[in-house]
Order: sequence, then structure tokens, then C-alpha cells
Amino acid sequence: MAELTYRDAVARGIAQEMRRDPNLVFLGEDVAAAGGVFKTTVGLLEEFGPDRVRDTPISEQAILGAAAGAAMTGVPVIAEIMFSDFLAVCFDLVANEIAKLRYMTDGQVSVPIVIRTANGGGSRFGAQHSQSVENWCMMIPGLKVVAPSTATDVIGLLAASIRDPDPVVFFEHKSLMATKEDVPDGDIVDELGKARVVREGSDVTIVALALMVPRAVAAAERLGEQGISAEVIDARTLVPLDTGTILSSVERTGRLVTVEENPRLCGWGAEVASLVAHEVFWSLDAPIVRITTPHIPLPAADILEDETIPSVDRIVETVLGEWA
Amino acid sequence: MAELTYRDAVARGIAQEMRRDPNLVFLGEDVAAAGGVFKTTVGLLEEFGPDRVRDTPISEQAILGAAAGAAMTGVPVIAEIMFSDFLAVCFDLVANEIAKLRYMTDGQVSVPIVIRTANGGGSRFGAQHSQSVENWCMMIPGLKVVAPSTATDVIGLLAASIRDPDPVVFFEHKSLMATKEDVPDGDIVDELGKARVVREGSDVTIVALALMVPRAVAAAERLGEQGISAEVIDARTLVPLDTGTILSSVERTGRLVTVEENPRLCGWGAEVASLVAHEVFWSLDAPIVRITTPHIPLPAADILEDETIPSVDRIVETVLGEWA
Amino acid sequence: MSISTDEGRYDYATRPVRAPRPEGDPGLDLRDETRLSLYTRLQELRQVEKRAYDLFMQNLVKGTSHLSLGMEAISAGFGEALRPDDYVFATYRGHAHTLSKGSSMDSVLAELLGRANGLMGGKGGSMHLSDADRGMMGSYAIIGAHLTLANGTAWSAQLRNSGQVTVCFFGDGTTNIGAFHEALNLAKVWNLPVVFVCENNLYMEYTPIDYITAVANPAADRASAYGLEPMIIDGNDVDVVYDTARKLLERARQGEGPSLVEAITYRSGGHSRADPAKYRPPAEVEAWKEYDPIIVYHQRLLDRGFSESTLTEISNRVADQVDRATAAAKAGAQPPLESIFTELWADGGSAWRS
Amino acid sequence: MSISTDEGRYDYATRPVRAPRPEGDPGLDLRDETRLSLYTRLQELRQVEKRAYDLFMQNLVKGTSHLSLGMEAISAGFGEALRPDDYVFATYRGHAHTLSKGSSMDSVLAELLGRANGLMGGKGGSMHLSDADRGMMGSYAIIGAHLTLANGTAWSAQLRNSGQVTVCFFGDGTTNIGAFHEALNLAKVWNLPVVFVCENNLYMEYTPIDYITAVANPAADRASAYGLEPMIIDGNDVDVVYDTARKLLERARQGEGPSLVEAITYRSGGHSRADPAKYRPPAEVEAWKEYDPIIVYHQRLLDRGFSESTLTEISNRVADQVDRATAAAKAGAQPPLESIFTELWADGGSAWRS
Ligand SMILES: Cc1ncc(C[n+]2csc(CCOP(=O)(O)OP(=O)(O)O)c2C)c(N)n1
Ligand SMILES: Cc1ncc(C[n+]2csc(CCOP(=O)(O)OP(=O)(O)O)c2C)c(N)n1
Ligand SMILES: [Mg+2]
Ligand SMILES: [Mg+2]
Repeated sequence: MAELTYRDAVARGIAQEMRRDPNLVFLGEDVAAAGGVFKTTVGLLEEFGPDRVRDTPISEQAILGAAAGAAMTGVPVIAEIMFSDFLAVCFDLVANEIAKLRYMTDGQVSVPIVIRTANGGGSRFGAQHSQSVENWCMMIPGLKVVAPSTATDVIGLLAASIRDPDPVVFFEHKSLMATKEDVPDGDIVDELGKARVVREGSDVTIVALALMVPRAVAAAERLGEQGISAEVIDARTLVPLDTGTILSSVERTGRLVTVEENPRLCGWGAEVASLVAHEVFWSLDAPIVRITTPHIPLPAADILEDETIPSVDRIVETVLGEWA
Repeated sequence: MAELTYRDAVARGIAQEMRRDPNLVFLGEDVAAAGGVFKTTVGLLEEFGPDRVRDTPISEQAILGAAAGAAMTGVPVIAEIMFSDFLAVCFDLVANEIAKLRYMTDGQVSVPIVIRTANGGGSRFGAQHSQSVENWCMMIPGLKVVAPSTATDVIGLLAASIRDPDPVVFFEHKSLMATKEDVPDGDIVDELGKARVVREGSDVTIVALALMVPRAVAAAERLGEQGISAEVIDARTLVPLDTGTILSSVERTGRLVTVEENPRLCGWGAEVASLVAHEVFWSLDAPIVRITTPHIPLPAADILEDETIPSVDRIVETVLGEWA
Repeated sequence: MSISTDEGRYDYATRPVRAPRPEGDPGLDLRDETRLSLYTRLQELRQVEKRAYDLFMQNLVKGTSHLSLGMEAISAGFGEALRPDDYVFATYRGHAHTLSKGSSMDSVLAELLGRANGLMGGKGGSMHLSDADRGMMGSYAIIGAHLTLANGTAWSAQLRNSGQVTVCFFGDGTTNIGAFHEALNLAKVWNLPVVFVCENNLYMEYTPIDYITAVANPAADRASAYGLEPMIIDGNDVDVVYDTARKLLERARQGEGPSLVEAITYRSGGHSRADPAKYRPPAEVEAWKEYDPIIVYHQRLLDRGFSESTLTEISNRVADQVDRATAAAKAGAQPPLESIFTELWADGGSAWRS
Repeated sequence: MSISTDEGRYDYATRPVRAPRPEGDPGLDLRDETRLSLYTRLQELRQVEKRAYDLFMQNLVKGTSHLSLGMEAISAGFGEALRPDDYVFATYRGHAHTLSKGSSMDSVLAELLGRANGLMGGKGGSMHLSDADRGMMGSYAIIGAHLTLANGTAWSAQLRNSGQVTVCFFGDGTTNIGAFHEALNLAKVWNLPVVFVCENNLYMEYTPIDYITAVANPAADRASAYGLEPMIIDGNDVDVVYDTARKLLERARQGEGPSLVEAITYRSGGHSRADPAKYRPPAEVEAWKEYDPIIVYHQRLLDRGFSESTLTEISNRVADQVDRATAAAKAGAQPPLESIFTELWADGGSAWRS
């Protein structure tokens, strides 16, 4: 047990897996010599050397192409796309190649690749470096989607993603990098497709992801003071989605609130809402509520950005408003 | 009044607007001399000349960049992206530039551009040329999204999109190209953000788009024979979304079924479902049902593709199943 | 061989003709078996493509299909030079390249027919032929991406020190898309064992390549931008292609890195199924018809003393093969409907919920 | 001026130094007012960037910011040559380019502070400075796209026959992304009035450009791939930059089409706020510090007989301006929270439902 930041957990998770599997390679922009622009990959070049840890040109399509091509031959690859906003410059590789290769070839090839990328807002970077794009990947058949909210989950879910034989997009949240927690010693390996109930409650089920998890928990505490017992679920992976945990919680609480950082339209919460509204409809005692970033780009100024992304206050007020 | 195909309606709509506005220009791959690979732009080069109707290299980013840059200076532009699957190769332009330009500059520039693209399945083209990606664009703040289901709507909504000062992604459905209907003579100009009730009914509201509209109507007829009165709404534009028409219909029928060609996760129907489950929850008499392409890529073989995309049979069986 | 360009006019069909510039027998020192093998490959590719066309016209092949008729010398020449464990990437115009890598005619034809005995059980279709066990790493229908994937298999070979080379085929029009640029730069920077082969058939879909390209030779004139040697060859001369392939593959195997070759050729038919190819000057079409790779090679072999009967025997044998393959393909069952839910994930299924 | 490359090693900081190769006063025939104007521009850009840095260190500028310290001669030289109605596109490293196009110091500084009186009322921030009324068409933070947008404003000028030229600034690392390739090809094919200016500061973020690029000169060695003349200039010599700008802008205005110029320079600080730039050989940093564009030009003007007092007066005047601009920026109100919902659409709002 030692305290570790979310940031340092990334390098620890990658190192854990590179030690285990001598074939695992890692590439990306400024990831080797510089240790990553978020300092999430410090020390990897030194330990694993330039053949396995490679700096690349600013060529996201070439990065994912090299990663996927190698993966098709059985070489597992971790590829970093520095900011998740940049998935757009290589989206053909992400959505049309990597996601479809196995299906189009009827299983002739697997694509054991993990695309790591820094996601989310809060850094005052403006519209092109702050997006939460987990729904961009969730909507593509053939991609698994993971977004940890704690340092321990970073290691465990990264390990699970790397060991998974299918393509995984792994979202690391910029605004969680500095958060710390006590992390167990030794190897940590988790499982994809398992949500976590981070706080138990009986009146309402709040489903959150990544940065929205600590905010949902804080909101739940305050709702508790108002006599509302909120259960908070950290979805952790959007694909595969742990529908069992979510549905059974809503069956107990009768209410669903999703807290999404992605903008409103076609966010992951819409998918969860439609699922609940179909499969446990008769358990619902109240309208389904989605709390999202409004359907707008992210502004740069701090006070504007803070007004845009769901906050603890907004979660509390919205839930109370529904109760009123 | 003369019979016109959906295919020919495209060229007629573009020509109508290019005659009206001498500044309007049009570019894309094989659109000029060849009249488009779907023959949707035949005759435009001849009428409007090479300055206004231009063939481009296979450079989707350069196509949209040129279009958007010109639009920033007030020149309205129609850009063709041959297949909607290819939006992925220029997705940075679509999602990070064109959609955000006005907001990032706090309104200094407008981007009067229409991105026309052939969407949807049914042509046995396989996983990379058959996708329905309307949700890829609906999820991006700053894009308007239009998908006509009839020849008349092609003209009217294309005109409305061209006259709209904001970026519009205009989805033309490959499998509707050969469909015909009587189309009024003279200019046709419609309005964005208006859904159409194509069939009135009292028991269930079926919301569909593009190719799914005729299928939903056919299914509704058969459901009628079974004593179920289905109202069918053609959403027509996903952004802006005509929530009024949808919500008031569900308030009357008490049931919602969406018929989506996009794959399941984060499809546009999920957004509609979450909206209904929040705003008219108390009017709902039954679980919300989504009928979508399963969350898989599209297979090429005809019998496999037909099994994948929602069919009239599947709509009928699904609705009956819910009634049972 | 070179191609003259012009500023480009709108009525493409009336533009100056870009005719082949035959240079005759390159007089290479090749074994007889090799020449006959090359001839056999040309016949195989030609006859399968013709059969694919017929099946298409009988409406047995659904969707679209892009044939290599007139362009067979390129995949034939490389096919002869490739090692079984080398990797190949092709485009939607990939029937010939797949066959050249050793896939059976029936598995290819059955896939075109969308049958269970097709290479991908009907899931891929004409544009996505793949045969990974034979190193045929797939046919890709969205321009550009497969050049970057080719770097990946080459990187894998480099990491494993396996001596395998990757060959990536693509068209002239593909040289104008971003992924081309990114792929070539990275291949050179990492010194990858990959050979990029531009099949320059002078047109993208319906637009002449010189009309939308800043340079006369879409691939060769870009080579120096990646520190590579410009290389233009006669793509209709199978001897020239084979000889070039041998050299470039060997170069890559020796660790001397990537190369980019532009092979000039012409498609005798339209871009795809539907296309009558009206945008091409008739005289140009004529000129290239006479310079058909099979006509050229047939004559060369006769000039070199091979007997007409030997060659006829080969084409007859291939004709039988193609007939048998067609029958086998047609005899294939329709794919099971449940198969739409298989092989999205490595576990064989497609579940999105746990 | 040229730059020697090497095969690249991992401990970048110990790699051979790539030092400037000064060539002294180019002896251009420029008017005194022009030289003083260039000097004034250098002082304005330098002092505003320094102020931006200070404000950053006082934690008044949130997020990140990328400064042009050491690179000012490029935007200063072009700024002097540009017509008010010409178009400019810049990157996230765009403070200097925005000021060079005529935006006021306070509107720029206020935007960095996220105030209502900022160029975009706080919505854009340091990486997205835009001033469309002055032809500053924006600063873009995702590599590549803005080169394609630059073609668009150039196309518009061509269609309108307005004689406006578009100048697009970008970095050395940007030459390896796909959009660069697509933009340059189309610009040439359409003969667009656009000047692409590569500010080669020898590094992308933390990686030396030669380490991940197939050619020694990332832009110039690519020019021929687009039928353009290779052009490398000393980006730290404002006379050279100004003279080049004049010629290339005139060329474009005369309908002679696009050009691509590589200006060699160096950033005196890190890539962005946080970066200590440890990956650069100290000797290299030293060498370039001495070749700072202001030191160089200051000395040149003295050598040409301008008096120290004239120059000091200029820098003092600029210092006052910057102080006043800083005060005005700081005095700005916070943007209204409701503004997050404005200006997504041309109607001023952001409604997604009708
Ligand atoms: C990104 C992308 N843009 C456009 C297309 C449509 N398209 C298919 S083939 C083709 C022409 C390709 O020309 P070339 O590279 O010369 O190959 P050829 O067909 O001549 O063999 C085009 C434009 C595509 N498949 N992908
Ligand atoms: C598509 C994309 N990939 C990566 C980045 C992250 N990034 C920001 S600046 C930069 C380096 C750019 O180098 P260069 O083009 O030389 O410009 P410079 O910063 O040196 O002025 C990188 C990699 C980005 N913004 N966009
Ligand atoms: Mg071609
Ligand atoms: Mg640089």
C-alpha cells in the first residue's frame, strides 16, 4: 500500500504489463524521451528501451496504423493519442479500420491494441483540447471503451485492457491526473465490463464516469443531508457495459440520474436511459434525468468552463429540482 | 407536378439554389465532369461552369477545409463527401473545426456550408461503405443534421440547409436514390427543425428517419391490420430536433418506438428515448422500444445485410412482441 | 516508361491521349519456368476477373466490384517474387492481389457470391478480400488507411527480425490523401521493410489523375519528400514488374528499408461495375488495349521460342480451373443468418453488455 | 541558412548541436521607416510575449500558452508586408501573428486573462486568438487542419478576384501530418493565392524534428512533391523575412499561385507554459540565444547608423503601450456566465431543439 497519483498509475500500469509481456510495445508523440506531455509515461523508455517505447512524428493516422498492423500479426500494442480530441484526425483508423478489422475478415485477425488518450475538461484549454469524447467511441461497434476514475482503476483496468484481445480505447482524465489514493503493492489486474457501486443508496441511482464520479459522490453526500439517499455507480467501462449492476440498482431505487461530461446529444447517458426505460420501465417511479455538459463546445475561460461541465452544485440542484 | 427520383432531386435542389445565389459554389470528388458517382450531380458543371462546380483530388480534409475557409469569408459552399463512412477521414474538420469555428471565435465568423454525403446500407457494399452515421454528427455541438426520406424533401430541405447560415450535414440515403414521387414544379424551400407526421395513429408513436420511414409506414399498415394504430413520424432533421411534434405525439399515444438504422449504442433514438423518458414520462403507458441495426458492422452478403438493418418484419414483430 | 501530362480540360474524353510507351523486351535473364509461371499467373488473374465480371452481369455478385482487367501484370509480377510469409495489403480492387498471394479461386469467387465457403463467409465481399493465413492482410475500401496498416506488419517483422516484407498496393489517386504522406514518412523514419506499389492507371474514379495532382507522376514525384528514390516502371510488362519486385523485396529483407514504386498501367474496363468509362479518350483506350499485358507477354514468349501450344495448354488448364472454382463457389451454401452476430470480438461473439 | 541533421539519439539533450549559421546583413535596399517599423514590431511582439509570460507566472493566465519568444522575426516580417485585407491563419502559438495582423494589445491580453474585453470574450483563450475583422482568421490548436482552411480563404479571394492573399503559419512538426499534404497539393492544383510559412524551430513539442522526419528540411524538402520551389530562409533575420514575404505575397497577388517557405528559427523558451525544455543541448540554446532576432536587428540598425537613443525610445514607447494594455486587460470584466450559451449558431444562440 502506497499513495500514488492517477498520473503515476499510468506509467506503473504500462510498466507492469511490459514486464509481463516482452512482446508488448508502446508508441506515441513525445512518450519516450520526454515521458509524455502529461508525464504519464516517465521512465518507460529507460526501462524498456527504444525498440519497445517509441517517439513518433505528429502523424496520428500513422501511429494507429502502425499499431493496428502490428497487432494484426499478434504483437500487442499500446498507442497514445495525446488528447482525445485528436481521435478525430485518425477517426478512420479508429472507427472504420481498427473497430471493423476482425468482423470484416470474419475473425481472421484480432487487433490487440489499447489506444490511451487524455480526455475531458477542466484545464482551461478551450474547445479543441477539452472534450469528453467517450461517446465517439461507444457508438462504434468493435471498440471497447474504458474510463477509470481512480489510480487503482487506472492500473487494474489498463492491465485488463492490454490483456484483452480486442481494441480498447482507454480514456485518462486530465483533471484526475493529480488525484491520489493508496494503491495496493504488486500487480493489479481488474476486469472489463464491471461497474462499481461507490456509494450505496436507496432513493436514486446516479450513474457517473471518470471525473463525474467524485462529483456525483460529493453530491450524494449533500443530498444525504437533505434526506435523499443516493446510490452512485461508477460505470468504469462503457463497452462492455455492466447493465446488470445499473438495472438492478434502478429496480431498487426507482430513479435514474446520469452524470455525463460529454455534450448532451447522443451521450452515453442517453444509451443508459433508453436501456432503463425499456428493461426496467415498470420499476421507475420518476422521470429519468440526464445531467450533461450542455450541447456546446467548451469555452476556455475558467469561470465559463466551470459553468459548462457538470458540477457538484448542479448535480445537487438538479436532483432536488426533480424531487420538488 | 412531375415524377422525380430522389437521385434527380439532389441535382435539382442544388441547381435551384445555384441559380438563386451566384456566389454558391460546389466541390467534391467526381462531382463535376462525371456528375457524381451516384449520378446525383449530373448537369451542374454544364450549367454553372468549372469555377462553381469543381472536381477535387481524393483529399477529404482538403475538400472540407477549402469549403469551410471559403464559407468563413461569406462564400456559401456545398461540399460532397462521397460516402458518409468517409466523414471519418475528415472528422477533425467536421467535429473540431467546422462545428466549433463560430463558437471559438465568439461569433466572429459563420460557416455557411452544407456537407452532402451518401449514407446508409442496402447496397451490399460491406462494412466500410454502408454505415448510417447520422449519430456521428448529431453528437457534435455546432452541426445541424438533416436526412430526407422523399424526393420532395431532398429539394426542400437541401434548399433550407443551403440557406441556413450554419454548417449542415445532409445525409442522402443510397437505398432511396431510385425511389420516385410526384414533386411540385418551381422552387421548393422547406424548413429545418420540422418533423412530419406521415401517418396518424393513436396507440403508439413510431419515430423514424430516412430509409426507415417507408419501412415504418409499411409496418404501421400491417400493425393496423392487427388492430394497432401506429403514428409514424419522420424526424427529417435531427438537429434542430422537432421535440414538440414527438413529445405531443407520445403524450397522445403513450408509447414510443424508434426505428434507427445506426447501430445501437448512442444512436439518435437513445437521445429521443431519454428525452421522452424525462419530459413526458408520466404519459408513458409502456416501456420505450428501440429498433436499431444491432451493434455490429454491416456484412456484405445480401442475405446477411438484410438480416442486419431493421426491416418491416422486424418492426412489426418487435411492436407486437411488446404488446404481447 | 513515362506519361505526358497536360493542364487538364473539363471534357476529359477529349483531352490529349496518354498512350503507353512500350520499350520492348527488357531482355532479363529469367529461367523458363519463371516466365511460364508469370504467364500462368497472368492467365489466372485475367480469367478469374473475367469470370467475376460474368457472374456480376448474371447478377450473382451483388453490390459492386472493381476489377484489375488490364492491370494484372503488377500483382502477377509481385506474386511471383513474394515469399509465402510476406504480407500483402490491397485495395477494394484486390481480387488479383489476393489470388497472387495464394488464395484459392473458389474461396475468392465464393466470397464474391456471398457464400459460406467464401474467404470471409460473405461478411467481407468483393471489396474486402482477406486471407491472413496466407499473408493476405486484407483489401481496404477507404482510401489511404491501409498504407499505414502496412507499416504495422512491417514494424512487427522488424521487431521479430523475421525477414518478412510487406507489400502495399494502391492507386494513383491515393497519393493525394493524407494517410499516404504519414505512412511514407514513418516508413522511412523507422526504416521499415515495406514496399509501396502505386498502380498508376491514370485515373482515380472518373477523374484523370493529372487533373487533380500537383505533379506529373503522382508517386514517383513524391518519393524525394520521404528520402526515397523515384521509381517508375512499365506496369504492363510482367518481366519488368517481377524484376523490380525481386530487387525491392530483397532490399527490404536486407534491412535497407522502404521503397516506393510507380507502375504505369491502365484498366481496360470501368472503375467499377456500373462505370462505362466514357470519360476516357477512345484513342487512349484503344492504344492501351493493344498494349494489354497478356498480349504483350504472349508475343514475347513466342518471340523467345516458346510454342503456341505450350501457352494454349496453360490457358486451357487455367480455364478448367476457373470453371471448377466457379462451380465450387456456386455450390456453396448461403451463410447462416446467425453469423451476423459472430466474430466482432475475439471471443467469437458481439455482445456489448457484460 | 541550413541546418545539419544526424541520425538522432535518445538522450536528445546530448545530440549534436544544431546552431544557427548567421550570414550577416543581407544588404537589402529598405527605407529607414521600414526598418524602424520592423524594429518596432519586434519590440511589440517581444514585450507582449514577455508580459504574457509574467501574467502566466502570476497565475492570471489559466490553462496553457505557447509563446513566440525568439521567433518574432517571422510574424513581424510578414506583418509588415501584409495588406490589411489579407488573411492570416496561425497555430496555438499565435499571439505574435495576431498582433502582427493589427489586433490591439489589450484585446489579446484580455483574452489570455479570459475577460469580457478579450478578442473572443474568453471563449477562445490563448490557443484560439481570432480577429476576423482584421483578416486574422484564427489560431488553431489541432495540428494540420488550418492549412486546409487557408486554402479556403484563398479560394474565396480567387473566386472574388479580390487580390487578397492568405498566409498560413505552422511549425516544422506539422509537415508530417496528412492535412499538410492534402492542403499543399490542392493549393497547387487550384493555383491558389496562399503562402505557407513553416516556422522551423527544430522541435515539435519535446522531440527534435529531424528525429521523426524522413528529410532534413521538413518543409523545403517536400516542396517539389507539390510542384513548388524549395525555399529556406533565416527566420531570425527580420529583413530577410520581410523581403521574402513581399516577394511571395506579390507572386500570389499576380495569380502566380501558392508558395511554401521554411523559416529557420528557435524558441528561446519551452514549448508551452510548463515545459523547461530540458531536451535541448545547452550549447544549442546558448548559440541561439546569441542569435536572438532582436539582438541581431538592434545591432544591424546601429551598424547602419541608427542611434541607440532612437531604438531605446522605441522600446520605451512599446513598454508604455504594453503596460497600458495590461492595465486595460486587467480592468476588463469577467465574461457573463450566460455567454456560454451564445454564438454557437448564427442566430446568436445554441438551441438544439426547435
Ligand atoms: C477516403 C476515400 N475517398 C473516396 C473514396 C471513393 N473512391 C473509391 S475508389 C476511388 C478512386 C481511387 O483511385 P486510385 O487510387 O487511382 O485507385 P484505382 O481505383 O484507380 O485503382 C475513390 C475516389 C474512398 N473509397 N475513400
Ligand atoms: C493532431 C495533433 N497532434 C498532436 C498535437 C499536440 N501538439 C501540440 S503542439 C505540438 C508540436 C507541434 O510542433 P510544430 O509543428 O513544430 O510547432 P511548434 O509548437 O514547434 O511551433 C504537438 C505535437 C496537436 N495539437 N494536434
Ligand atoms: Mg487509379
Ligand atoms: Mg516546431
